[in-house]
Amino acid sequence: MSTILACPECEDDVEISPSARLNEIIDCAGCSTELEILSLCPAVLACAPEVEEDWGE
Amino acid sequence: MSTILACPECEDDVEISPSARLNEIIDCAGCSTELEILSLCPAVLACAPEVEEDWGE
Amino acid sequence: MTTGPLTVVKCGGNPSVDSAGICADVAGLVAAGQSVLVVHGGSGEITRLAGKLGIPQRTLVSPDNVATRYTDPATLEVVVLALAGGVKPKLVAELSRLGVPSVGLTGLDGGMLRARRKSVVRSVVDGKTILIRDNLSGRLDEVRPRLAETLLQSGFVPVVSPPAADEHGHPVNVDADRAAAALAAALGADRLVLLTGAPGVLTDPGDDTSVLDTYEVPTTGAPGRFARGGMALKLIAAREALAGGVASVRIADGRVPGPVSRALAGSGTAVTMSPLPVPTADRSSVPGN
Amino acid sequence: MTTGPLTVVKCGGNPSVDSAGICADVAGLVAAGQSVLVVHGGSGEITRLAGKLGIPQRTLVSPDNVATRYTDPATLEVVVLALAGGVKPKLVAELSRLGVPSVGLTGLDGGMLRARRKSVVRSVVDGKTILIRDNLSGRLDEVRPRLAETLLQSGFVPVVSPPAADEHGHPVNVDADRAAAALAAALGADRLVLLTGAPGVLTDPGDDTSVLDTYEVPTTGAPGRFARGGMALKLIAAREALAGGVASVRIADGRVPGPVSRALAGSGTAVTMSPLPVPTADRSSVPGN
Ligand SMILES: [Zn+2]
Ligand SMILES: [Zn+2]
Repeated sequence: MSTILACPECEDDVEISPSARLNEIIDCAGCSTELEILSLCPAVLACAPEVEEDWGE
Repeated sequence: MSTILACPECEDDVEISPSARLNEIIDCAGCSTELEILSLCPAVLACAPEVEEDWGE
Repeated sequence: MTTGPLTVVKCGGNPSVDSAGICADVAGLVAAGQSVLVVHGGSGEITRLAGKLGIPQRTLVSPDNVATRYTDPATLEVVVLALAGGVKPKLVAELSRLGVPSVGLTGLDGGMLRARRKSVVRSVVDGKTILIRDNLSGRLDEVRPRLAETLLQSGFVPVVSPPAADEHGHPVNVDADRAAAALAAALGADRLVLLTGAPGVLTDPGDDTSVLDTYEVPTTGAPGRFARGGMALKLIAAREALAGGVASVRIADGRVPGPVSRALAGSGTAVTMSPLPVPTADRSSVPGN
Repeated sequence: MTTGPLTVVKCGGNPSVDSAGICADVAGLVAAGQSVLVVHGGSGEITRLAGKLGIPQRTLVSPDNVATRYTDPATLEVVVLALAGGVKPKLVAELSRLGVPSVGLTGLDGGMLRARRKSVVRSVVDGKTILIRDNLSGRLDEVRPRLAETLLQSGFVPVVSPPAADEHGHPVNVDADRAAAALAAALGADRLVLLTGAPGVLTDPGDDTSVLDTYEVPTTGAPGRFARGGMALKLIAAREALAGGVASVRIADGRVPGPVSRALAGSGTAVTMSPLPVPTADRSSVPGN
């Protein structure tokens, strides 16, 4: 069964599927913010940290 | 049963015991030369190489 | 003591690369009065040692499909053991037997290679993007060339590998090709030779005869359409060296006899950079001195 | 760059020896304008790594009851891995974090330590004396100090360990205490501090309070009646340093806070040599330069 949480950015519903993994990145459909699953049980979402884009590392 | 070989230095009898080990050093009773057991079966004796005496190594 | 040109040679961790041939070529250059600095990796030895020690090796695949070694703390220990304790002493001993006074170094020595640890990286696992926080690898952001300069001036051949030191002085893995490029730039090297397990940049990765004589990398962004897998990293390293002022950068075959002399004689691919008047981000990230 | 006195510090492979404290003391000496060269062993790390790699460790016991590590080819590989890839990078990183520019080296680097491999050694096994021919250890017979001098003059702290190179350029294990003594003599060091897991030379090995303030070694032969086990090796090393012109040689506790500064302040045992007018064999075996 999926879990529904509120997006910490826009408070839209965000669905966390049963196959979700710890530290997985999912996009909020409402605001396009990248969210990280910080905990699975209970499910906790937070805005994902920015990751430096670096070609070739 | 022990094996008897001739000392390569003085030709005296040298006894090789059944518990002898490969590369073991034995002294010839006749000439005091240090002999090395180069092979056990067949038993082969040769004068042992000089080994540098070195305190502390 | 030497006044000739300085060549930086990167030899890979690919077991098929001929390290005896590389050492013999280095000896020839040194005998001719030239200066050489060798940079090495050691992926084969790292994998072998990790296997013997029972430490599982995992690969991180970035969302843009670049694969790198997952360097958790146990793996970093193996990386340092294999590079500093395995590959490097063998290269130094081989050079020494050829009469070349060489000195094995890691980026920790003399604070030579400084990196910023990437505290978070993204990896794609089973189609999901996951954040990884214990990856002990970083991006080189400073070269302190004084140690290498001191040794080169005294006639020694430095033999350098990762790790680098992070901002807290702790070891982190860095890409050895890019370390070679950064050292070449910081030391004002005349030539950089990146040896690899292919004849150069190929238009068809399955066809060794498709090697390009020259390859022009764009000044920024992805290194172009023939840059697949590890070759993308080498082309980025090549670009960083060119941006840092190294006049000649070649990617050449490390598996052939005399790999360095062949490369310097013109085999492999000469990498050039499309001209751009403004300084690039790469230039500012690797200071010249 | 430094003009102060040169101290050679040997820290053992004994895990109880406080390497953080040693590094802090080295940093203090360097900050005071002095020169330091560190020599290290790593028996604990060698044993740990050999165990993880499943390589059995054996001991050779000479007919006169001196125990040494049986260094067969697999063990030599572990020795180099552990020293060059394990212990040394940790010391270099720690010194670096303390602001000391240091450089990790083995005896292979710059051809610094040359040894004659003992092609045959005697070992007592089950009461029988056996000849062992695959033991890759040797006796130091030459120090080429140019690399260490170059680094010291440029303000770097060399961090040195075995192996040495044999007459064919192949790595061989050597005793690290004697390597420290030979380096101290060849570099014209002012002081040699041999740190160990005891407060100094003890008259009763079970009683740490039985430490001697001074100990006079005879110029030749066995080092005397309080020289048991590893202490005999240290006293021979101390004698070689004294014979090579090192003015002050101390054997001191490596397990205490500030072990180097304590030793230099007079703790532990000062080793002297009974005077003899003729040059000793030890002096000729370790050339000063
Ligand atoms: Zn949202
Ligand atoms: Zn006889």
